[in-house]
Parts: sequence; structure tokens; C-alpha cells
Amino acid sequence: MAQKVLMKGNEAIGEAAIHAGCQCFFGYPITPQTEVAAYMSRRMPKVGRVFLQAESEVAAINMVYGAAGAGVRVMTSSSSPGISLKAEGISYIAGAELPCVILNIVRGGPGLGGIQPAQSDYFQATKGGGHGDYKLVVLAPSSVQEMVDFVQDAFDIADKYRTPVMIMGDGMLGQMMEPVEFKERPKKELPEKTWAANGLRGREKHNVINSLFLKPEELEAHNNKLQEKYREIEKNEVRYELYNCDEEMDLVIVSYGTLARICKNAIKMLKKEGINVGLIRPITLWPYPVEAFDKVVDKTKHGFISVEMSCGQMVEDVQLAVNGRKPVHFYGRSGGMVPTPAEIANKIKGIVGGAK
Amino acid sequence: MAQKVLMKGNEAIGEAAIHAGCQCFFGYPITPQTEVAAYMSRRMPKVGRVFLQAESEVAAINMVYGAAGAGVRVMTSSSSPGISLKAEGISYIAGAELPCVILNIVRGGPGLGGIQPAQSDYFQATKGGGHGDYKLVVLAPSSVQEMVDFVQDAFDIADKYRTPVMIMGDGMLGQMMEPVEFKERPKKELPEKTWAANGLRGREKHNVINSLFLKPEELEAHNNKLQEKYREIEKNEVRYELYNCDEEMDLVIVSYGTLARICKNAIKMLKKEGINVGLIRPITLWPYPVEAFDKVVDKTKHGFISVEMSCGQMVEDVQLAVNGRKPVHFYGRSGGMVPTPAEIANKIKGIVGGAK
Amino acid sequence: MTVVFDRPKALLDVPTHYCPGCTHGVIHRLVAEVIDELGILDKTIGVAPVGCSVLAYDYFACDMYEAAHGRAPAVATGIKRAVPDSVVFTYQGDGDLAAIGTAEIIHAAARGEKITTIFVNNAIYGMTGGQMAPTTLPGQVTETSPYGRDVKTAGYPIRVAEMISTLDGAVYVERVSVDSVPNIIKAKKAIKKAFEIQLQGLGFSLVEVLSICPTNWGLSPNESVKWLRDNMIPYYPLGVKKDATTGEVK
Amino acid sequence: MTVVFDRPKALLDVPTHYCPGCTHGVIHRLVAEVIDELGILDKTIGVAPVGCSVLAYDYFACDMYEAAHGRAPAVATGIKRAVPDSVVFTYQGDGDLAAIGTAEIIHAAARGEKITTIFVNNAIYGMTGGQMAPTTLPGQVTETSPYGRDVKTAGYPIRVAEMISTLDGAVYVERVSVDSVPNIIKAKKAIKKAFEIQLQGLGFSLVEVLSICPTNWGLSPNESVKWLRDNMIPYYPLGVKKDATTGEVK
Amino acid sequence: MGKVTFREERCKGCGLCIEVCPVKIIEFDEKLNTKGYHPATVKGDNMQKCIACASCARICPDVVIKVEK
Amino acid sequence: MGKVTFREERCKGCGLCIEVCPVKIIEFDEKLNTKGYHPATVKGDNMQKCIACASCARICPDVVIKVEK
Amino acid sequence: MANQEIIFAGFGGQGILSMGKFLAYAGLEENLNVSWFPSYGPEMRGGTSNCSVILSDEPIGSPLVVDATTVVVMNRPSLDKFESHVVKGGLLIIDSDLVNREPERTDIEIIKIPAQRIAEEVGSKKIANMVLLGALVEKTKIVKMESLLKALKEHGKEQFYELNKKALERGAEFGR
Amino acid sequence: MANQEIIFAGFGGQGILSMGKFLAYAGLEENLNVSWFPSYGPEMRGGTSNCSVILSDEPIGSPLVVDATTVVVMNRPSLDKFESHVVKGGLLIIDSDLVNREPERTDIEIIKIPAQRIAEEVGSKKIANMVLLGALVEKTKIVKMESLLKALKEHGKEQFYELNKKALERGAEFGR
Ligand SMILES: Cc1ncc(C[n+]2csc(CCOP(=O)(O)OP(=O)(O)O)c2C)c(N)n1
Ligand SMILES: Cc1ncc(C[n+]2csc(CCOP(=O)(O)OP(=O)(O)O)c2C)c(N)n1
Ligand code: SF4
Ligand code: SF4
Ligand code: SF4
Ligand code: SF4
Repeated sequence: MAQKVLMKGNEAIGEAAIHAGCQCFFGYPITPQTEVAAYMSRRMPKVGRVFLQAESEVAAINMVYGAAGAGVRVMTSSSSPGISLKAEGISYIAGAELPCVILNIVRGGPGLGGIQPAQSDYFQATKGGGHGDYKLVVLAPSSVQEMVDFVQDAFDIADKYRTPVMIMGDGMLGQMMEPVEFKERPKKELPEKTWAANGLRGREKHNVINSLFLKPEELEAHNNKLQEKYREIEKNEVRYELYNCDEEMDLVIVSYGTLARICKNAIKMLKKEGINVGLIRPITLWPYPVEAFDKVVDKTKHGFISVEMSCGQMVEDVQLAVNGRKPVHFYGRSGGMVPTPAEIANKIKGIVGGAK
Repeated sequence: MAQKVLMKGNEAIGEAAIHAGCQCFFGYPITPQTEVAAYMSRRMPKVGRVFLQAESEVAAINMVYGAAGAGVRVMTSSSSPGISLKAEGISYIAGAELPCVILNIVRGGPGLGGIQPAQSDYFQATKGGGHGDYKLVVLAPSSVQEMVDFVQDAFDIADKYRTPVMIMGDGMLGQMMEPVEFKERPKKELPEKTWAANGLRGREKHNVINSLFLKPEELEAHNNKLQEKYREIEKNEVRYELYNCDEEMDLVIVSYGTLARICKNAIKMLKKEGINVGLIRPITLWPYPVEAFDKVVDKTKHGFISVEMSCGQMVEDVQLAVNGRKPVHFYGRSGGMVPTPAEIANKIKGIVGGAK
Repeated sequence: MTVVFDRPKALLDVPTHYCPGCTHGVIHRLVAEVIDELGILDKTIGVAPVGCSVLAYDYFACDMYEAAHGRAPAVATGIKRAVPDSVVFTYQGDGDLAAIGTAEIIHAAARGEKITTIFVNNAIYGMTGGQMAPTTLPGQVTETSPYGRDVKTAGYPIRVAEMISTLDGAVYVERVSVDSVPNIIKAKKAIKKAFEIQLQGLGFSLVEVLSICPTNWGLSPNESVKWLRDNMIPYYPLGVKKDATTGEVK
Repeated sequence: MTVVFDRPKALLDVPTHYCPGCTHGVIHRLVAEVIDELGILDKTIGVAPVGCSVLAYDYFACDMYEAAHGRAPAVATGIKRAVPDSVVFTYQGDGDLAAIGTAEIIHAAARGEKITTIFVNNAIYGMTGGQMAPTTLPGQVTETSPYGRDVKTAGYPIRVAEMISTLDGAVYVERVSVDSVPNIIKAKKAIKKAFEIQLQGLGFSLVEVLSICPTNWGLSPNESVKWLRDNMIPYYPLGVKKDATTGEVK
Repeated sequence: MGKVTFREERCKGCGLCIEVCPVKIIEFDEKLNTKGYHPATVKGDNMQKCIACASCARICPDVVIKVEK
Repeated sequence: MGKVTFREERCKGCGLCIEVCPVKIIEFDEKLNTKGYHPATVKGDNMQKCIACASCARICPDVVIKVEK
Repeated sequence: MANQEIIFAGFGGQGILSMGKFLAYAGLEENLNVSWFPSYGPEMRGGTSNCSVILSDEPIGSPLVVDATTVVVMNRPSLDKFESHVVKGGLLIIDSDLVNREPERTDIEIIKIPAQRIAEEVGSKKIANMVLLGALVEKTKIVKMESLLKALKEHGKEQFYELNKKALERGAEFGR
Repeated sequence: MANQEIIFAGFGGQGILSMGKFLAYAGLEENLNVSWFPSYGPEMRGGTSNCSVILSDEPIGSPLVVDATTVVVMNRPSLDKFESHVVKGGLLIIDSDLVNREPERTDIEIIKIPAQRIAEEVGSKKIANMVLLGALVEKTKIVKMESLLKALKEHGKEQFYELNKKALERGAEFGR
């Protein structure tokens, strides 16, 4: 077992990317994720890799497009407004089927908003912030250790499916230090990147990185291919955690990221009062873990509550998953306000009718 | 009654904006909406108003931010990739509560995609392409006449709620000519723009256009205010058309924009075969016309089918509205392929079990 | 006794959030003094950037905007076109103007947009904690150039005033510094001239102001002004770069 | 008989979609000839823009990318950093490079990115049907300057080569034209030199090529070359703008 | 003496080669090619006047022309 | 003779005024202001040396100083 | 029930789009529902051009005509592309001066018109489109010839009115 | 059950963040779950600074401490801000050299330490934070002093180790 070290989320993710073979990092400073770039600027040259501070988020994501197309592992990192600026580029990357990892350390919005932790980019991440029918695989770690582990997973998923993968955290996760371990993991069997445009080097036919299909028939065929891939991902890559979901429950919380940890504390508090509450923690925000709901829907008395640091975004996916079988409630804070276990517990008591 | 003239959608919308008192237009060329800018470049100077071709979509939306903040009616127009680039700016406009009208003449995506008609920016428009918890009012006209009418409505809604409004069409709507009438409409009572930052001119306190709230408490309060506004809009501004929904139906189509017209043709075809199909045509894509579903859900035998020129986006809102009460089906084409009435009819026959 | 110096009215009487010694405060005051002297407070509209001066909207007494990072010139364009009789200025840092906002400033200048830009060059990203800016000097250590800016991989600093001067729409471009009292006096003159150019409807004007960032440079304020003088001025020569009213282009 | 002239191998043997007479075709061929002559087909990677030359990826025999509108220099940067031993060029129109892509080209140049940019200036947006470009001449009628470009509201054309030359990272910058056979020969020399600069690892190189757009200018091809000669060249003087290998800056 | 060969089906009839040919031997064919253009051609004995300067080939945007001598 | 007045609570103790004062009469106060800085001040008779050049006021980033004469 | 869904197709510059427009205006004149929809995008340029026109008593669905009651073609590629789009029993009008092959369909009505020659006789090859349009209107009776002439008068260039009129009339002969 | 949720608060430059870090490292040394979370953003600059540290047997939820078992304050604004955050029966440690008012709470334990003076005695005002930390560890016993020293040895600058150690010890006296 590798030794545990205390690391900031933002730095751990950088180190994890290096472990995962990330060859290039392109970024642009923005709070609360600037430490990722700062860390990479220190480390990447030391390991003979590329760190480049781009002139903007738009440039950064297009540099990612360039490097990804050439077949190397590449990552970029930003926070909410910066991710908005990357929307076009992300759509291009998805359209051209390029693998890459995009980190979003979410802050409060809209507009310039604030810099404290939030989850209000859920829609943007899961429904497609950019134009066109595409999907990002979205991983939501809830600890620094998961951040580290998911970076490796993200690169693997990206390469396996030729698709961009987003890791979505919040300011808390980025700024906090927790013990982490950089486990050596077995190399995955991944398809060779024969499609990469990195120079002919003896190859017969030139490779082209492209998302333009002027003929509707061809664009539709391309879209159908993308959709098939997305179905495949939905089949293979769904991840979630069930917590305290074994018995009959008064209510099931749905929550992700650091907030899910806070919800666990609320669950413990409630348990002491005789209220039994479960938790579904989606780890992949897309593909959304619908099956988790099927597993618990019959065991929950008052249905579900989506607890978010946003004004009601994931709750729609919860409703879609529950599809009317049980009531769906919502509790959210926004703008950088982080709910406490006590307030979550209170809200839940309001729903299930106090202690029993 | 004003005379009917034949006009291209893209030009009609320009003229309609001028009728609505649009003072500034900022755009950047992109197919299939370039004619909007071309039209404005001819007409705006003639009526003493401002046409400016920006250096990019990013600049255009920020010019909109500037002009809107100064209290004038302002519009911009683009197509899918260009709208992606505007994501940050739109989030700022929503955050700073500025009224403006944004036109998206959707083309096939993702990436550079194609230039033929599509509806694959539905998610982007309705769930928030940019970061943070905000909403755009989204109007989806299905004829050139509606384009004209909705432009006026859009400006009024924008001013009434201090919110950006999007008009979402597709390449067909932008390029086709149909007869239109520019009706003189009574001026609406709208709140005075006392918040506009257009120079003190004797005012005591300076006005500030801003979306930054560094304190989480303040940002949350601001977000709550926005959310209240959105609830208000949901109460007042929902629009939809019900077509052939009076009797018991075999199935109800849900479809918007030009595609809804094609669906009507399919409905006529099916009627001849003894299959009775209704249509819900959402006119506001957000706020979504949930009440329309409540009206018809008991009258449809096989539930609903969302017919889209995308790979399944609005279908989620249909599912949310139906909430498990009836089955929800989907039929979509993408990449610029426009479904024909016959293929829609066929798909429906597959669901309802052929002619009866 | 007569008052020799007091705070300008165009600056609101509130404390600023700037670090001790940060010359953003000086530059704010100069802009405010010019607004006062020209008597244009009533029709002036300022645009604050994203950067340390993001809260400038709380400090100036005129109507203010907070623009998205780098987009102040586009926002200013929207304002000026909508309200042509206003006086519009942008106040921007070097990350804001010379990195993410490069296209917007160049095109505002090329269009001869009748606005005035105050460009604060402190060779670093202040707000986000001291990353490399396009204006960071070769060899300068920052958070994202921890081994000193290596021109081989990170490229060369951009001389904004010189670059903007190549554009026909730019009417007046000068670089000044606020490292000393004489330079502060010159800086104010330049700012005043830039506003006058706008008032005369002649086109775009820009004043690049060399400024210090003690916090992120890791120096005291007094060490910082010295560092500016010794390192920045040689790389960024002061003076009028272009004055189309006299035909001067340097 | 010996072959005096035949198609270069770096150009695939396919018909192009360009309008009759469009000199995009000539410029493609020149780039291909240079790739052939330098023997670098195997390691060259090209980046096509959004614009009429968007389909360039179907025409060049080397590996190719299609970049988002204006972002070719950023894409090229990503490629070059990922594969340092490759030869990377961007091929961009004036809407692509001088409007939406202003920041990307300036920063690629400032960084001294070891790439080569072929900048096709035809004073108009071709692909989208003839709108005003940043390079559109004063008075020129386009779809979005229907009364002729009015410099008072639409501003002045940008001289890209001159502007880029102000940047320390730009090593070689030349403006050429393809309106005549002698100019075509010069254009090829410039392109070759630009690629050589990259091969030598010296930094960023850019060749601005004045080109015609008969379709959107509303002129025949032969009228167009004349229009270019009479109107564009006076505004956009040909020649080397900067050659850091000789210390020349014009 | 030179020889120019035209890949007729690739010609778009732009006429640039006709204008630059110093000995003025290139003209449009009467017939249309499959693309619908009148392709450039050198008729009859005119080829003998060709000086193989390759001007036509150099200005042709569509690489229609091969020049030999 | 001049007179400088410091708005003590606004002073951030940056010391720029101290450095530029040509007659070197400005110094830091020992006490902290409410912001936690040692504010600049002119002590005792030193004020008599003030030449009202306003250098301190001009370089002060926080508009702390008013100058009269 | 009046209903015509028409595709006009040919090279750019042949007036394909404008013949569609005039017909749409004529339909508007007669209070029909009308729509006109051009092909758009890069393929327009220098290459082919086509538009869909619908005139109908009923509300119009898609403005894009797929199953055409009438197709008018002014070059060979357009015949290749659109011959199959004519509905059974529908009408195909061909400029036989420009289309050098016979149509293959046998289940539709076909009118071949040497439109270039006729137009030249009338005054200019440029108005060959009007010759074809004349035949279409005469044959389908979708609008009255007067309405079309009124549309030409109001929305066309005045100096060409008489010429256009003549071309329409010459074309109409083929539609009888 | 070992569980401490601590807020350290003061001015920037007082070593607020690092005292939290050392404590977290000590917790890690003892195989506790630990988290450290700083305040971040512009207010850091020149102004106040604080961090939340949690050491617990159980998995940690939010790293942001709202209801603190212990609060350590090194200036007056921090006392104003965080006094109310101490849970009933919790602990408040104050650098009495820098905080010029008495705390108001009566339902908590309060330790006042003239940390500046003690630190100066030990060698430098800069290690006043260690004095306070020593008291905290001694009082709460959340980690063993050896673990803290080990953390200091491994993650602190070597040249300060002995000084820091002394400061911790002097502080510990106040925690007994
Ligand atoms: C789109 C976007 N990208 C990045 C940021 C983060 N950010 C805030 S300020 C800043 C740079 C500020 O530096 P500069 O413009 O030099 O001004 P200074 O702070 O030095 O005055 C950055 C990158 C942001 N807010 N929005
Ligand atoms: C983000 C974005 N904005 C706009 C467009 C539309 N667009 C396509 S090409 C083009 C301009 C092309 O002009 P230019 O770069 O001058 O090249 P040319 O066609 O003249 O060769 C534009 C604006 C787009 N595809 N994407
Ligand atoms: S960080 Fe630098 S630029 Fe920002 S306020 Fe502090 S000293 Fe000024
Ligand atoms: S539109 Fe202009 S630039 Fe584009 S291919 Fe045609 S002639 Fe060339
Ligand atoms: S230049 Fe080429 S394309 Fe043009 S006419 Fe001559 S051969 Fe044909
Ligand atoms: S310059 Fe101003 S802020 Fe700085 S020490 Fe002097 S009075 Fe205080």
C-alpha cells in the first residue's frame, strides 16, 4: 500500500493526472481551482510533460482539442464561467470523438456570481452546455481520494469510448486537504489510437480530426453512432453508492459530491431520533444511476429528496428515475451556502413528520 | 389590417424587432441566420438605430450586455456554435437581470456539425447552457408570422421581468418565405427602467450593472430572488397550442416549431386511416407547458410521443410532465434530417397498432 | 488655509479592498480627478473588469458596470452605441485586457470606438493570486511560472500600447507609470487627454499604466515601485505611442 | 519531354469545392508544393479553419484537423506541444483569424509557438456569403456593409501582418499576393521560408496572402485579380514585415 | 516548344490561365464539361507557340494544367 | 507652511507616502488603527516643515491624505 | 382542393429561386397558403440551386417538399436528383435545351420545353425560367395567369415585365 | 469517540493555515480521519484567514466546521466572528495579547494565553500559533503530543523544529 499523504484536492488531482499519464495540461486561472494549474506548472516540466497557461478558457479547450486529436492524454481545468466559455470547444471535442478530461470546480453562479462551493452547473454538465446532441461522462467525487481515483478512471473511460469526461467537484473539494493514497493500478486494455492525427509517419491514409458533416444523412449517421456509444456507456459505466439503504426507510436522500457526505451526517443524526433515511449517491451524474432508484423505490415510505447546492437541477433526474412511483422532494441551498447536517435533518423531519 | 407580405423568416424577424423598438442589434455571421444581420445592416441605419457586426459571438453578447444595461431594447442572433460561445455572456445577463432578445436559428450539431435544420439545442436553451441557476424564457415559433409576433412578445417579456428571452427557430423557419403581417399592437404597460446605467443625469445614486456577490448569503438571496421571478414567469407566461385534442385519442404527439406543422400533416394522414392523434405544441419551451399534459393525459390511450429533430431532448420534459401517468415514446431525426409526415405516421402506427 | 489636495468627488468615500500600497488606488483616483475636472460625472459610465479592480463599481460615483472577464471593451461598445452622448471608460488589468480580452480590445480600437481604456499593467494576475500574465517579464517568477517565465515555452510579454498603436482606429495611446509623483502627474495628464479625445468624438484612446502588485510580487510597496522602475519601465518604455491628433506615431 | 509543372503530392487528387477562379486553390497548391519540396509530408499536420477552406482537410495529404472558428492557432498549439517533432500549419481566412480568432493568433505569435500560419486575406467572409470582414476596405460594399464600409461606425481594416510583427515571438511575417504569376512565385518563397523557420525551431511564422473572392465581390476572376491589385495592395503593402533571422522589422 | 495538358473535367472555366498566358494560346472550349463549365483548352496548332513558362499552371486554382517541355 | 491631515482609519500603512515625502516628516504611528495597520502620521512639530507639495497625497493609494496650505 | 408542392431546380444564376418567389406571390394574391423554401448552404455557391414552393388551401406543414406534385428542372444533375421526387401522376417540366437525357419515369406527366431557345427568341436566355413557369401555371392551374402577372408587376423589376410576360405566354402554350 | 471540529482564525501571516495543517498531519499519524479546509477567496488577501480542521474516528462529512468543538482565535475580528460557533461545552482558545475584549459566552471553556509574549520569550513572535496549538492538543487530547511533534518534524521546516517544540510545550502548560 502506498503511503497516505495529506493533499489539497486541487493538487491531488494534478498529481493523479500525472500518475495517469497525462501528457499535456492547458489551463487558465480561475478561483477556486487555480491551484491545479499552479501545481501542474511546478510538476509537469519536472516529468518532461507539457504545462501551458492558455490566453483564455476558449484557447485552452481548443489546445485540448489539438493535443487530444494527436493521441495524447490531456486535461484542462476551470470553474463555472470558464466552463461556459468552453462550451463550443467541448461540443467540438464530443463531435470529433476525442478523449480528454475536463475538471470543473464549481462555484456559485450565475454570471460572475461568487467563488464559494456550489453545484449549480449540474444541468450544464449533464444535459449538454454546448449545442447539439452530445453527452459528457460526468464523475462526481466526494473526497480527495475519490478525486484521485476518478482521474485515472476518467482517462480510461475517455480513451475507451473516445469521449470527453468531466470531473465535477466544488470549491470545498478543491480547497480541502485529506489523506490520499496514489495506488498503483493495473493498466487497462485500451484500444490503440489509430485515428490520431499526429503525422503520417508512414501511414497510408491521412487521419482527419473533424466534426463537420455537411450532408444531413452523414451527420445523422454520425449522430446515431454517437448515440449508440452513449447507450453503451449507460450500460457499462453507471456508478453510485447506496448508503443505509438495506432496510425499510422513511425517506431516501439523493445527493452527490461533498454534499453527500454532509447528508450522511444528517442520516446519522436522524437515526438517533429513530428516523431511518437512506442515501443514493450518484457517482456518475451522467450516465445517471437510474437502477439505484429501482432498487430502493419500494423500500422508501415518503419517497425521495434531492439535496443540492443549487436551486433544483438534479431533482429533475431524480423525478425521471422515479417516474411518478413515489413523491420526490427537494432541498437546496445556493450561491456558496453549504447546508449543515442539522438543516437537512430538519427538512427531512418536516417531510416524514418528526421523530417516531 | 396591415397588408400581408412574403418574407423570409430571417428578414421578418429583423423587421419585427424594428417594429418592437429594438434600438441596437449586435451580431456575427453564421449560417443559417446570416440574413438577420444582413437585413439589420440595411434597415437599422435607415431608421437611425444601431447595427454593429461584432468581432465574434462572445463580443456580440457582451455588447448586448452593455446596451441592455443602458436600458435600450437590444437583440442578437446566432446559430448553435455561436450560441455556445455566448453561454458565459448569457449567464451574466441573466445574473445581472438584463432584458434582451437572443435568437437561435438552430443547425445540426455537435461541433461544427452541419447547417441544415435541427432542434438539438433544446437542452442548451431550456436547462441553461451557461453556468449557474438561471433560466431563459424560450419561445418556439412555428411559422414566419409567429416569428414576427413573438419578437414583440419577447421584448415585452424581457422588459417586464428583466430577463433574457430566447427565440428558437430552425434553418427552415429562418430561410423560408411565408406571408406575414406586421400588426400594430397596443403598447404594453412596462416598468420604467430606473435601474439602467446610462449616466447619472441628475440621479443621486449611481446605478450598477453587476452579477458579482462575493458573500454567499448575498448570492443566495440574489438567487432566491431570481427563482421567485422564474416561478412568476411559470405562472404567467406558459404558452402552448392544443391541436385535435378534444376527443379520446390513440396517442398525443408533442412537438414544437416547424416540426409541429409536419406533425399536423401526419395527424391528418392518420385520421384518414381512422387513427386519432392529438398534438401538444409547446410554444414556450421554458416555462414548459405542464398544464397542457394535465388536460389531455386522461384522454390518450397510448400516451405520448415526443417528436423531435434531435436525439431525445424534449422527451425528458414530456416525461417530467407526464410523471409516469402514461407511457412516453420518442421519435427523432437529427443532423438536418427533417421527418416527413409519412414516417411520423408510420412510427405512430407502430405504437398504436396500425389502422383500426 | 486653502485646500491643496483632497479626494475627488467622482470617487465615492468608501474604503477600498485593495492591498496596502496597491497602486490600483492611485489610478482610480486619477480617473476620478479627471472626471471631476472635465465636469462629466453626470454622463460618464465606467466598466469594471474581472480582476482586482472588479469592485471598482463600488468606488466610482458614476454609473458602473461589472463586465465579464476580458469583455469590458465589448460592454463599453454596447453602452456607447446605445447612449452615444455618454462618456464611457473601461478599467482593465493585464490578464483581463491582454489575455482573455485580446480580441475585444483590438477590435474596439480598430473600430475607433469612442471609448477610453485605462489599462493597468502590473505584470501579473493579482486577483487569482499571482499567476503569469501576458505582460509578465521574462524570468519573472509567478505562481504558474515557478521557475521564472521561460520565453521558450511561455513566450514573450506583449507590449499592448505598441500593438494597439498599429490600428487606424486608435487615436491616442500612451504608456505611463505611477511609481513616482512626477510620473503620477504625467499619468493624470495622459488620462485626461484620453478622455478629451473621447469627448471630441475622435475615436479610441488607451492609457497603459504600469502599476505595482506588492502582494503577488512578494515585495513591500516601496520595494515594488523600485522593481517597477528597474524592471518594467525598461521593457515597457513610457511615453506617447500614438497621437493621431498630431500625427505622431512612435 | 520533361515535366515542367505538375500537381504536388501533398495535395490529394480530388476536385475542390471552391468557386471558379478562387485563389484558395492556388494557395493550397503552394503550401503543398512547399511540403513536397521540404520533404515533410510525413510529419506535417495541418489545421483547417471554419471558412471557405473548411474542407481543406479533404485536400491536403498530410494529417489534418478541422478547428473551431478562429481557434486554429490554439489547436495547432495543442498539436505542436503534444508532438513537438511535427510540422504544424494553420490555414485561416480573415474572418477566422482577424475577427473571432484575434486572441488566438496574437497569443500563438507572442508565445513564439513553433507553427506556421497561412493567412488568406480576401477582404470578406466568403463561406457565409460575403459579409464584412475586419479586413474589408473602407467603402467596400458587402452583405453587412450594404452602403459601403463606413469607418465611422464599422471602423478601420486591420493590417494583420503589421500588428503581428509587433510581437517578440513572431519570427517571420510577410505579406504576399497571388494576383499574378510573379507574385505567386514570391508567395511560394515566403511560404517556404515560413516553414523553414518552423523547421529550424525559431518560433512563429505567418504569411498573409492577399486572395480573391470573385463570388462575393461580384466580379469575374480576372476582374477580381485586378481589383485586388488596384485596391487591396495599396492598403495592404506587400513584403517582409518582420524577419527576426535578419533582424529586419519593417 | 512546350506542351500543356488540361484535365478538362477539373476545369471550372475561370479564365485566369487565359489572361496570364503570355502567348495567348488558351481559350474556352465551346463544349461544357461534366461540371457544366466551358473548360480552357489550347486548340489546333496553337500548342506549338507554347513556351512552357507554366504561367497558366501556376495561376490555375484547380491544378488542371500539366506543363511539359 | 502646509498642513496634511490623515484619515487614520483609511490608512493601510503601506509607507509609500513616507518614502516620497521630500522633507521626510511622515512616519508610522505606534498604535494600530481599527483595520490593524500602523497608520502614517506626522508627529509633533514636524508639521511645520511641511511644504504642502502634496506628494504624499498624490502617491497615497487610499486617498488618506488631505493637504492644505 | 388546390394544392401544389413544387420543386424548382437548376444551376445558380438561372433564376430558380425567383421563379419560385413569383409563384408564391401569385398564390398569396389568391389568398392561398403559400411557402417558399430555398436550399441553402455552401452547395449553393456556383453549384446547384433549388427551392420548394407550396400553394395550398390548407395550412402548410413542412415547407420542404419531398413528394412533389410538380418538379421543374433546368439541368441534368437536377433531373438526376429530383426525378424520383415526383409523386405518381405528378408533373415533371424539363428545359430540354439543357437536359441531355430522357426521364425514366413512366408514371408521371412530362413536359419538355426548349426553354433556352424560346427565351432567346423572346429576348434573353435569362428568362427561360419564365417560360417554364408559364407552362407550369397553365398546366396545373394552381393560380390564375393574371395573379402571376400581378406578382411580376409588383415584385419584379419593371423593365423586365413585358419580356417576362411574353415568356410566360410562350411557355403557357406548352401547358395546354 | 475521538472527534474534534476546530476552527483556527486570525490575520493572514499568523500561521493560521499551517497550525491547522500540522494538527491534521498529527491526526493522520494516529490513523484518524482528518480534513483541513481553508477559507479562500479575495478576503484572504491582507485580511483575515481561517481554516476548519476535523479529526475523527468516523468518516468526515462537511470539511467546513460550523459547530466547532474548539475555536482558536488570534485577533479580535475572529473572536467576533467565531465565538458563537463554539458548541455548548466546547473550547475557546484566545491569544490574549491580540484580542482586546473578553468573550461573552459563559457556557464554554475558555483558555486565554498571552501567546505573543510567550512566543517572543521562546524566540519569535511568529510561533505564537504553536503556543496556542500546544494548549489545544494538551487540553483536548485529540492527538498525542508525540504525533504532533512527528508531524512537525516531517512536514515543517527543520530549522524551526526545536523552536516550535518549545512553543508547543509552553502552550501545553495552559492546557493542563
Ligand atoms: C472567464 C473567467 N476566467 C477566469 C476568471 C478568473 N479571474 C479572475 S481575475 C483574473 C485575472 C486578473 O488579473 P488582471 O487582469 O491582471 O488584474 P489584476 O487582478 O492584476 O488587477 C482571472 C483570471 C474569471 N473570473 N472568469
Ligand atoms: C462560432 C462560429 N461563428 C460563426 C460561424 C460561421 N462562419 C463560418 S465561415 C465564417 C467566416 C469565414 O470567412 P473567412 O474566415 O474570411 O474565410 P473565407 O470564407 O473568406 O475564406 C463564419 C463567420 C461558425 N461556423 N462558427
Ligand atoms: S493582489 Fe496585487 S493588484 Fe490586487 S489589490 Fe493586491 S496588490 Fe493590488
Ligand atoms: S466564396 Fe469566395 S473565398 Fe469562398 S470559394 Fe468562393 S470565391 Fe473562394
Ligand atoms: S485557370 Fe484552371 S480552372 Fe481556370 S480556366 Fe484555366 S484551367 Fe480552367
Ligand atoms: S500612502 Fe496612504 S495608505 Fe500608504 S501609509 Fe501613507 S497614508 Fe497610509
